[in-house]
Amino acid sequence: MAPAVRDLIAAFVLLNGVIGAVTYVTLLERKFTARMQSRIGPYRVGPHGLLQPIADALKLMMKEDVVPAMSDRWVYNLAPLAFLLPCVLVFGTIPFAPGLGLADLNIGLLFFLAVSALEIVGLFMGGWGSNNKYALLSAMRAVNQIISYDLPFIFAALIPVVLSGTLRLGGIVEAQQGGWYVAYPVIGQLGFLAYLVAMLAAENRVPFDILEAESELVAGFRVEYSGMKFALIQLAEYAHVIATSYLGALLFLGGWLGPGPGWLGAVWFTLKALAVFLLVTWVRWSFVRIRVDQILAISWKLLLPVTLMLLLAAAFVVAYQGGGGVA
Amino acid sequence: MSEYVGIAIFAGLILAFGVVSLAVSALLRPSRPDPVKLANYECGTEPIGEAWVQFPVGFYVVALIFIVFDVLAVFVIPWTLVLRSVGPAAFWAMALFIGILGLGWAYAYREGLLEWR
Amino acid sequence: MEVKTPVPQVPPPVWREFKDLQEWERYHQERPQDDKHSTALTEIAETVHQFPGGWIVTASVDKVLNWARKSSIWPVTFGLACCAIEMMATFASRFDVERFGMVPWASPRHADLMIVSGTVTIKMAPMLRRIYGQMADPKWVVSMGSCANSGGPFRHGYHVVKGVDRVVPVDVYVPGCPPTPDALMYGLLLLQEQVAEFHQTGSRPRPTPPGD
Amino acid sequence: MGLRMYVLLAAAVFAIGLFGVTTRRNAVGILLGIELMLNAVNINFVAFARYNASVAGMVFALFTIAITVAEIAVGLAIVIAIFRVRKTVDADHLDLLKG
Amino acid sequence: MSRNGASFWSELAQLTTAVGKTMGVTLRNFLRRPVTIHYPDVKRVYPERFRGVLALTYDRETGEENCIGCRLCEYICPPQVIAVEMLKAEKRNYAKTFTLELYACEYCELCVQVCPTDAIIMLRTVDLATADRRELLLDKDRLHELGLADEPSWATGTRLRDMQAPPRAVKA
Amino acid sequence: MPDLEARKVIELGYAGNERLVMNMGPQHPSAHGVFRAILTLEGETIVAVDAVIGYLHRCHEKLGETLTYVQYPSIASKTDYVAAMTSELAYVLAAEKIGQIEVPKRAQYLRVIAAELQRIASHCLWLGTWCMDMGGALGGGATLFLYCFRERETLLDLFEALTGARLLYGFHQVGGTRYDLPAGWAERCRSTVDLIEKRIDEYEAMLEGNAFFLARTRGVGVISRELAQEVGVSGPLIRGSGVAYDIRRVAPYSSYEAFDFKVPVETGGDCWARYRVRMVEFRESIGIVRQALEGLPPGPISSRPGVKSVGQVRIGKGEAYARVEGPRGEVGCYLVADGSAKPYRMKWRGASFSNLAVLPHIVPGHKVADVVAIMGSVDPVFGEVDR
Amino acid sequence: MTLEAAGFWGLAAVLLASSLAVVLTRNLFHSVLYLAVALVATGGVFLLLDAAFLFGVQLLLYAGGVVTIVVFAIMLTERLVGERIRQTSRSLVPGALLAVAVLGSVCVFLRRASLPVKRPPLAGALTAALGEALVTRYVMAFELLAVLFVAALLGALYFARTDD
Amino acid sequence: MGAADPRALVRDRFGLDAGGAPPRLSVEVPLDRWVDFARFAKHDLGCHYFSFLTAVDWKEQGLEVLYRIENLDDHLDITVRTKLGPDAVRCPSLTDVYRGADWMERECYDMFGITFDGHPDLRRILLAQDWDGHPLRKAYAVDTPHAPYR
Ligand code: SF4
Ligand code: SF4
Ligand code: SF4
Repeated sequence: MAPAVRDLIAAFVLLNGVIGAVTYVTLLERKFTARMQSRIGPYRVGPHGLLQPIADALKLMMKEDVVPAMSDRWVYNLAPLAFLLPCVLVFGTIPFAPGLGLADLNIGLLFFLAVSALEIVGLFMGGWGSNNKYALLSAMRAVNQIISYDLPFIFAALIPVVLSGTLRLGGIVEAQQGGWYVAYPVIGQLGFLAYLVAMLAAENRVPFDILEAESELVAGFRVEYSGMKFALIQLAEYAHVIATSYLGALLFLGGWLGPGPGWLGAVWFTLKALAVFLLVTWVRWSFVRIRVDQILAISWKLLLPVTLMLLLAAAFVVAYQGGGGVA
Repeated sequence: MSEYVGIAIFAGLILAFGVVSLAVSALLRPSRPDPVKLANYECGTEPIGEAWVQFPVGFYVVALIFIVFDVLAVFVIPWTLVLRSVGPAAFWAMALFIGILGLGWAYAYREGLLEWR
Repeated sequence: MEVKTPVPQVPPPVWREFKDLQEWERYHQERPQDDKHSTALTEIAETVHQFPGGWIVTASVDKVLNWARKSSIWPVTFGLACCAIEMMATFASRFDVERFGMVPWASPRHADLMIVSGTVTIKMAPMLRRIYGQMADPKWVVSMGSCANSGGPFRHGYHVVKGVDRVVPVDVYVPGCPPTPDALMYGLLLLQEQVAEFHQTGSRPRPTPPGD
Repeated sequence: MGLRMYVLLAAAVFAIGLFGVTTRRNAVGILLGIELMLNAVNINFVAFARYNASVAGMVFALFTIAITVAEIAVGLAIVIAIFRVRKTVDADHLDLLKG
Repeated sequence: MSRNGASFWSELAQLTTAVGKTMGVTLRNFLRRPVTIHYPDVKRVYPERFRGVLALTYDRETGEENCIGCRLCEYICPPQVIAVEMLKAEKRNYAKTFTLELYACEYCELCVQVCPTDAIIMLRTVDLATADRRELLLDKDRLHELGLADEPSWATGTRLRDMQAPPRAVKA
Repeated sequence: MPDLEARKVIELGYAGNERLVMNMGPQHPSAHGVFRAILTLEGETIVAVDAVIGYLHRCHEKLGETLTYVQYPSIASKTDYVAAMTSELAYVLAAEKIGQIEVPKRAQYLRVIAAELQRIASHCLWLGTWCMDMGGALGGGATLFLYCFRERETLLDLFEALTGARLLYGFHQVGGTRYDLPAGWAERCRSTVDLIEKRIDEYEAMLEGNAFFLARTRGVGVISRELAQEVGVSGPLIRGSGVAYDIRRVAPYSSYEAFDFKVPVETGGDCWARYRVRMVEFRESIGIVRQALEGLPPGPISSRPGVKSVGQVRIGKGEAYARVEGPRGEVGCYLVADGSAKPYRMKWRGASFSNLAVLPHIVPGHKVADVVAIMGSVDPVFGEVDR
Repeated sequence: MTLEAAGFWGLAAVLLASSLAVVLTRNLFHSVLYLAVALVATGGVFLLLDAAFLFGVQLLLYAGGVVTIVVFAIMLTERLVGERIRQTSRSLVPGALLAVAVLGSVCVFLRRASLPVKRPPLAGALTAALGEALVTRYVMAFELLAVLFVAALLGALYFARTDD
Repeated sequence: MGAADPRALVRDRFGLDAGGAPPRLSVEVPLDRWVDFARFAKHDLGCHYFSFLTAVDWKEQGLEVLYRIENLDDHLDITVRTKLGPDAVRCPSLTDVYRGADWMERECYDMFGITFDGHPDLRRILLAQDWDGHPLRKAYAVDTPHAPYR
């Protein structure tokens, strides 16, 4: 079973990569926002705060795990896992460079979207299991929001598929040889924009973070979670954000395409994903949150029709010109 | 099919990671529960009433509209792949489909069902 | 100038004349044993310790764990009075305790540290205790400002608890009214030092509150 | 691993769903049972389509999946509507016709 | 989101500019230097008049304690944290005991203001956090020691009273 | 919960869904201290709110009767601890009114400078915390919060240079002020307010055109003109409701009549109106500070100099109500003196107390998310609410 | 054992267990969670049948959509606490009998029928083929489906309207 | 609105002499006209603004309740006071006239133990519901201990 062994090794490496990336991306975000806020950010734990994420993780491991007496024990305890699984699993289909990835599935994008949808179950479980008003309310809101933004997200993500004619993520990148899709006149830019907005919302980031909505719901659906479970939830959330950043970079920014030798591809890809991530972070730390009804209004009344129109426009171009790429 | 073996292994590893880290933390962490700690957090007061109560129907309405458009998405996906081979016919078929659903959307819009309540 | 330098006794012997300090002392002696490790880990540590050279392992592991604890002390955002404003200033850009790895969290479940910043009133004390109770172990308390230390300017008032150490065990007292952010940070660094030497200082006073 | 096994599996799921439908008292619970049954049907569709290599079967399966979803949505909406009138979702008390 | 088209677009345009503006502001601040003081390495410079921990002083010439145990500070202190016992002597009086419950002091500087001999002053430091609350009970020795160890701030009783008094020139 | 039993609150006549009783506070990120609101929800809509206060009741009024006129001002600052200068001033003014004590011109100007700087600092804090409430500690709100605090620090540095303390000053005393300006302070102050004026533009750029922000504040928490008057709200709240009521204008104290400033009035009565009022006040305050620095007369800073007055002040018999326009509104001190060194009765009319009392009237009908916006726009300080 | 067999038995076990749990659990919310597991397992079965696309659809539509609306429906109709969430079951025995009867008859049928064991190879990519079929051969059905959906949407909205 | 001479109006209606100079009046009304006067002041004098309500404990002479209302348009403020008499703790409530009286009266009840008849929700506002005594009474020492924290 040689291929299985290869898969095992690949999966192991990938998992560790994801975990490492998440820990350090949190540090990056903290540093970045700190700078934006005229601060320094983590600095004294290790040189320039480099060991901060490790300390945080270790400490969270050593925190007591509180299971509220009134909670629905099994649901409560399993929720972090149910949340973690889909959020990290989506990495499985992302090719980081030609041939460098766990599995470049035929239905890659669909897999990504479908598995992301499972995240909702984890949310429900966390919110419901805690038997906490804030948690429940927040989980309900979050689910509401996620499903509302899933659609624009899907449609925006499908624009490159229309242009390239394949669901395979590797194929989408290859189709961008001629030019990144973000450079595609009008459709590309608007699509990317819509993707970003939908991504912000689907990831529950400010200004769409009613899930967390600290000022109202204290800490959202994870109010009651402490210790390692809390860490897992955070990990999952960040993992998903990063995965979505990767996807964005892949769909619109040409994935691993870039100057230089082939092995630079993964680096390019990561840089692009980081750029997307930082862009999102930048937005996150610049805006105030909007209210739940406004959030839904934006999705249903603006984003959904716009993305559908863009999709149709792209389809129109493709159907009549049969062409992809720029010009 | 065989690609999915990798995915399955990955999924297993993720779960294993979750379980193992929880186990390790179970080893490291103290555990001293007491009734106050196990009570639900509610800003420092005793919880009033039940958390599990009925929710307004607005949530359901949104989910309903979502599901219809989710179906649309499901049909759009295979369609995106055949635009080149089938050509304009594919485009118009889907345009019509979206148009019909769009009518529903417009109705919901007009009726104010897209407003959150 | 030449002056005869005094040799102060710290704490001064007169502390016995002060009722609340005596109470403090009482709490301090009734401290329970180390409450930070899981029993399993303690047992393992005991076993490892038996082996020749095992102490190196336990000591270094302890060091690492304490380092992690100390480097990531998350305070719960819990402001009571004027001191809370200075606490916020401490979290803000100019002083930025995030440099030490402290991130304020809203839910006590995620937090390790409660900075009692302000006057604890009799109406608030049960709430405070509850919030403290709901924090996951290990947890620490910093008493910030005169009010939290002893009731401060209001200690003669009928509705003020004379020191938060009557409600929850306190690890560090920061004097001031309000303590400047620098003073608070000094206190937080002191706390970090304490945390780093956990085996020695792991036990703290834990008052049994007179009814809840 | 022939088609038979898949059909058997589907049948088992179907039977379980049927059991749920008949025994559940709660209307939502009944819908869950129906959901299981439909799911079993979908398995059958896909399995047959696959063993006959027919795209038509797959398309059919796709259609049924979609329609199932619509059915559930409407079913739940009806349950909710009934609930709003009758304040119960107990199937024993759901004889709407009596008003 | 309004229903009619024109205002929809204008709103959209407004939103876009607002997004741009907001992100511009954060970007501008991103490029500014952080205002953070690297606390344990660099200490903030306290101003002259900083009100810090209290201390007792010695006379610069004679090396004698300044405090005459007059108990004025005890009377004025709002939370009543000072307790002084006077020791009567021939030439001048001394404070026999002088305790200050720093854990209840509100740093109002009133005691400094009333002290006739500038004996009690404030220091330009507050780094006195401790794990032992008893340490915050300062007795005479400790107050003297603190006074020698740290830099005093500007205010003394005489200076404060002088500042409040009308300038001589105007009075004349 | 005894608090709940006798509950009788203003409720909307909602019918239908089941209700959820949700608790906000006392430890709540947006409780602005220690406030507890018991919200009754229907879905996300609030149908009733019961405000529980008193978690910070520090017995100010009782202590005021046991402390002398010299001692109390430093504790007075702890009522409204975000704007310590104003509450001190109110107390001192009341005492001066009873004793008919003249205050030198310079001291009056110093009081004005202090009060206006304090208003800027307090509004900075308000803007920061409000945005934090609305934007989440993990979002843009936090960014703005930190910006506001950054600017506030510069002001606190000024105060620190002036009085030696950052937050609670004890700057005023009966008959004048305790501290005079240190050397170079005026220049520093000028440059600081210049800087802040520039930064306010930045905040506005971040908020003003922002549709999210508008959507969250426009039409939210409307206080009608009548309600505002009946409940007795003051400060930016009443001015946001269309009443041009500013004590600096209506009943000038401390030579406010000599300054030229606008009293901003908005008619919306909603969060947005209050925001606008405060933003204008920022600028007006800066203008007043400039004028006061310009016209600062020389002379003594206290009419009761010397050692004796420092120890004790006697102001004779009588009663007086002195009010001051604080950042949050009318801060009043009602003093009854019986000729001894201590007041016989002292009553704080906290601006926040009256302002907060409007909350149960305006919150029902809003969404949960609006509560924090409304709370923030009311800007209560709980030291002053509970006293 | 081949990979497929292993997958099949594993998935079948999960599917059957979770299906049973769906109908037997007393707590309705837990039922839904088990249903989610069952649905995902069904998706896995699709995967075994080389219908990767349908696997995606299953996850997207069922696990993401159906579970959500079912949970919402429960939240809407149940207090989810105390007595009412505990589902008592009625007519257990007849139900079981009926189920066993159905299963038995299918088994009998299956013994008789001759079903293919070998899978014919699939020509080309399934997803694309599906898409092509949708917009060419079955275009009428496809459009009708849209109409059906609008009708369903409107009907459901009508039932679940907020104003009563 | 506004009366040219509020003092005259007060004298006409109530036969009371208002103290103070016109922008700042002070009236002492008998207890039974307490609410009447508030109504009169609100409707006829235009004093819509409710500033505060409090009480003073004059030891043997009993409690005195006072409130201050204002006419913002015409700059008129009136302090209205009434003596409850020795050991009397009942006073009519103003909540029907001024909504702002709600919390103020609750506070007054809390601090002085004055029962406001007609108040819709008279319970302690600052102190806990089970508190003993009314702190601002002169008989209540400032450092009265209270269980369990003392
Ligand atoms: S110590 Fe001083 S600043 Fe702190 S809460 Fe007490 S009075 Fe306020
Ligand atoms: S500073 Fe104030 S509180 Fe402190 S000892 Fe001096 S007078 Fe007392
Ligand atoms: S310190 Fe000053 S005021 Fe106090 S007793 Fe000594 S001399 Fe008197």
